[in-house]
Amino acid sequence: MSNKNKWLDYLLNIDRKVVYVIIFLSVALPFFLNPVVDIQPTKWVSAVYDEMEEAARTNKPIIIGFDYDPSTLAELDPMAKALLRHAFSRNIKVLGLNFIPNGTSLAATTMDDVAKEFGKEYGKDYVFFPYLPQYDLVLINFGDNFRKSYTQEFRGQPLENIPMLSNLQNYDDFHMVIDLSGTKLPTAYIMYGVTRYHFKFVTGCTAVSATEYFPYLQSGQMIGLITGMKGAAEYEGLVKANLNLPTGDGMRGMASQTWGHLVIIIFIVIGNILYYVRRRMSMEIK
Amino acid sequence: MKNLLRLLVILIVVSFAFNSYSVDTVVVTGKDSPNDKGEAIDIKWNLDTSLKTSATKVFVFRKVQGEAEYKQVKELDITAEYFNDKNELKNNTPYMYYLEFRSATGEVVYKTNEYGPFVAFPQWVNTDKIPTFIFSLVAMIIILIFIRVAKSGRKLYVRPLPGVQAIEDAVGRATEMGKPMIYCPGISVISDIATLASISILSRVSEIVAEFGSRLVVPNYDPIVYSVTDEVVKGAYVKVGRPDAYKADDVYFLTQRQFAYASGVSGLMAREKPAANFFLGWFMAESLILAEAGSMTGAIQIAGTDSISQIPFFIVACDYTLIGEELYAAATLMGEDTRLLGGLKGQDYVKLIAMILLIVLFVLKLFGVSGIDSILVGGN
Amino acid sequence: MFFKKTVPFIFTLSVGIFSFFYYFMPHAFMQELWDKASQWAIIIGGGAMFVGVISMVRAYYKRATNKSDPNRYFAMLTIICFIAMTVIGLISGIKPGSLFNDIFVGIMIPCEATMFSLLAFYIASAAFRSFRLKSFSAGLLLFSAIILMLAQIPTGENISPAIPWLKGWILDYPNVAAQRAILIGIAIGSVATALKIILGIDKSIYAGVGGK
Amino acid sequence: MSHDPWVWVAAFFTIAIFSYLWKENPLYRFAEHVLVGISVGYLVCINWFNVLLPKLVEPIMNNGEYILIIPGILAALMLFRFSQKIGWISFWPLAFLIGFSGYAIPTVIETNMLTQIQATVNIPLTGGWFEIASGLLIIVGTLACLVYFYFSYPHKGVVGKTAQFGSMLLMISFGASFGFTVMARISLLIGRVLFLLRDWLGVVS
Repeated sequence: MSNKNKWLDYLLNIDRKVVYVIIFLSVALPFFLNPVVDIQPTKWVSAVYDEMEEAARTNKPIIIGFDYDPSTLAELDPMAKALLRHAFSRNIKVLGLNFIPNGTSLAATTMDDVAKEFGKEYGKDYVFFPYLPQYDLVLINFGDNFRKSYTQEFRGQPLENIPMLSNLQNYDDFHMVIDLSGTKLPTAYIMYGVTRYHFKFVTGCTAVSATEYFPYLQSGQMIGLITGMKGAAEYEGLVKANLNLPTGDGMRGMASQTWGHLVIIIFIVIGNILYYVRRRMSMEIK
Repeated sequence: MKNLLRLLVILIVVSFAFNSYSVDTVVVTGKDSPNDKGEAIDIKWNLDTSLKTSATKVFVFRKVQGEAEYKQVKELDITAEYFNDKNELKNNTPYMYYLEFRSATGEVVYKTNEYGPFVAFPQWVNTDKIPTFIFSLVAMIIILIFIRVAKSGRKLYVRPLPGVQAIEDAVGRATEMGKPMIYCPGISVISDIATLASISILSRVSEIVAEFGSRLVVPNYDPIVYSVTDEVVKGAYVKVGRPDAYKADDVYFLTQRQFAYASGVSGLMAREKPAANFFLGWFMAESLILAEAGSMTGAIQIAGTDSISQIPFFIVACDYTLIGEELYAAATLMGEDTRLLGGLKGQDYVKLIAMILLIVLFVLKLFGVSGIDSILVGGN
Repeated sequence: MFFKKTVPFIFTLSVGIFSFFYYFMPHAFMQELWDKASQWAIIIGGGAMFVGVISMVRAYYKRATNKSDPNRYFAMLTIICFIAMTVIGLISGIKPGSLFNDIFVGIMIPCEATMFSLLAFYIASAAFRSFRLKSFSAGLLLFSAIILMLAQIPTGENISPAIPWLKGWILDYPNVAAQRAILIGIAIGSVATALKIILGIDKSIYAGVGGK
Repeated sequence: MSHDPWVWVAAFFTIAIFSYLWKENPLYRFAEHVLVGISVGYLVCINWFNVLLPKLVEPIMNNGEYILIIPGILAALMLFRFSQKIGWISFWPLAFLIGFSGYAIPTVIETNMLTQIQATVNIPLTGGWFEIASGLLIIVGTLACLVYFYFSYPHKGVVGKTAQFGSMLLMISFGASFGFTVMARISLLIGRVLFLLRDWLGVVS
């Protein structure tokens, strides 16, 4: 009786560091096994893919808001790369926006890297606008004419010298707007943009804030949602299946994602079983 | 009534500017685009299928009526059948338009006749936003009424909350066991409603603590919030008539960095072995560390936050959790902050109107009343 | 008294009323005034950021010069890094490929990304040691959470196609109802907050001034 | 094994922050203090090149828009927040910025209330019994959750039952965001482990 008790107590008050090692291994080991993992795309990710194909057909440019910083890089950068690869492979012109100061260099580097893969030229096929504060005012003015808020692009040239922007004025000239963020920015795009100008809007969000966007999907204010690293993996799967482009870090991390989730589920189940066994035993002693 | 009014306005606008007369395989129609500052004309045209295959681009040409020279204003893909002309367009001046359909090689496949004159003029009020205007006024008036009523000191009914009972039981249990309690007022600034609610609850909790002489430790994240909590706890001891029993170093400023605060409070819990922990206010990802450290010491844990992303963790790790606005309601029941009471009641009645609106519209829709599905947010 | 309280109140009230009616009135007159005001606001917003910079430098300078603080030298290190990064940025520019960008990639990304990845460890230890099925609500929550977690990994799809379908259904129906109610509640709350600030009922925005 | 010095610097800082898991130590404190200093310096430069230079300095210098000096002065006034005597002068620009929340009142009401109520009413109750039941669930569920957050009427009888049903829906929704949060946290760790194993050590493709 007593050593079972002692064993339970040891397990229930196990040192945190043991748990840390277990979760670290469950994430690190699968990288060595690199099992092939195929992902079924969900409804809202396929909707984004189809909308991008529609943009290719009407050959209108798209806007991508890179509103993430290093803290949510792991989930949103694979998404950004998958979307950019899809856009560039279909010759869709991309305008990059940014309202998170800590993410400016991240967005510029990501766009340049993917553009280099497809031989796309800055200023002709893609352009990146600088960071601006007061995003609510910038989003409102973007519906009238973005030249009211932006006088130069990120590298310092005035907007007149950018061939891609010559025919563009506001949201109507773009097929859709995609915002990648873990912050409140997507809600701001809806409040200050979609409500006033009714353009097609898609969000790529961190999994933490995914549930709060579903009312906007149901009401039609948003037409697609990519959720976290799994969403990125789904999109990479779609792009690979249809356009045979290489998959990125989203798919690469899915094996570790699987092990990581299973470990957490097992922890919750075992933790509760031990807790109730311990409580019933202490009830018997009393 | 509102729909009739809106139909009337649109009819006038359409009849005045809607004039396309010549017969043509491609008919171009134009009118001032409604509800805007003017300087915009909506151009529409219908495409027969033969054009769609032969041409790939549509070019829109425009000139002021009476001028000689046409100017190209827009280049569109063949799939487009609508164009909102907004660039450098002046109000109250008649414009003539014609379209050119060109193939991939650029040679003109088809050129339409001239259409117009179309005139753009500004509107003072966006008729689609009338429902929003009405609802905004109603909401603002109700909120202001209740702020004034609460300030005048009148007692307003707030339903009993099981959470308030849970807090008082936890304080009672800790006092019985003679063990300390830890109270975290959240990691936000003083102007945050969640922090104000937390301080209002703290004032009641510290009154009970002062009465029974148990010990309450309050580690703070924000220096200004610290100065307020210090004031509140000391005030409770004075109110109970035992000013000397107040231990100043139990209420202190710990740190203003998120994870340092979490590990600081975890260390405090490991050392003091409290019987009850309170996490009331605005929290971020560090809530996980606090709740876990607290549950390891076996203490009763009561949490309350309006930070939606942290509520799931508090629910599974704590004994009772006040969800979202329940934190404000508990604060009005436990403290005497009339601002919180006014805010809560005002928002409650606006919520009641939202519920009634939802029910009424749903019932009207069941009875098949037309126009319900765009009554609140205009035609678009 | 006039300059301290009344003038700011006039600013907030006038801009507040103007921007409220700008929402409903698209006329060119309102539009031009709005363009001017919003362009000024963006510039002031750029200035507002320096307030954060100064409060950080002051806090760390105070710690660096306080003899008794054990972390004195670390605080000095922060000030040095701040000055170095600012100077490098102003000289080398911020475009990809500049030294400024290399420091961002080499130091800021690993520090910030790793700081938040610690949460994976905390959630793992919390999952084992503190997530308990104490009430019916917590039980319902954990059931829904486990369905979600299983549905996110291929294992869930292999166990049975019902799991991904159930995840989709949970997200598109119960979750929409709950989040919509929360959305409406927060919307009313933010209307009340904005109203109190514009009408000057709530002055705590101006608390904490004067070098505290 | 990577030869890029910056990758080695990044690996050093990654390990330094991970060391916090063992216990708070000087290596972690070094990394944290460097991060604070660099990120604030980063903010200054981004703000200078992207905001102040193109929006304030160049318009005044090159095309002589001297009117912009006024917002420039107002922006500078913000810094007086720290002076003992005339700290209140910093209220003026702050008050100007705060005024724009006047636009937020109608926007929030249309975006997060009226459109949501309209979308709930517009739910098509057609198709099989399951679609109708699910549609009704959103309508009744939204009302139930609103009743749960309603504090001016005691939760007894029918109202109590509705609120209880609402709290069940809330728990299911919180469970969903709990499951998603687990994925988010693990993804962040995956990102760092992938950096260490692939970009730094090169033991993984």
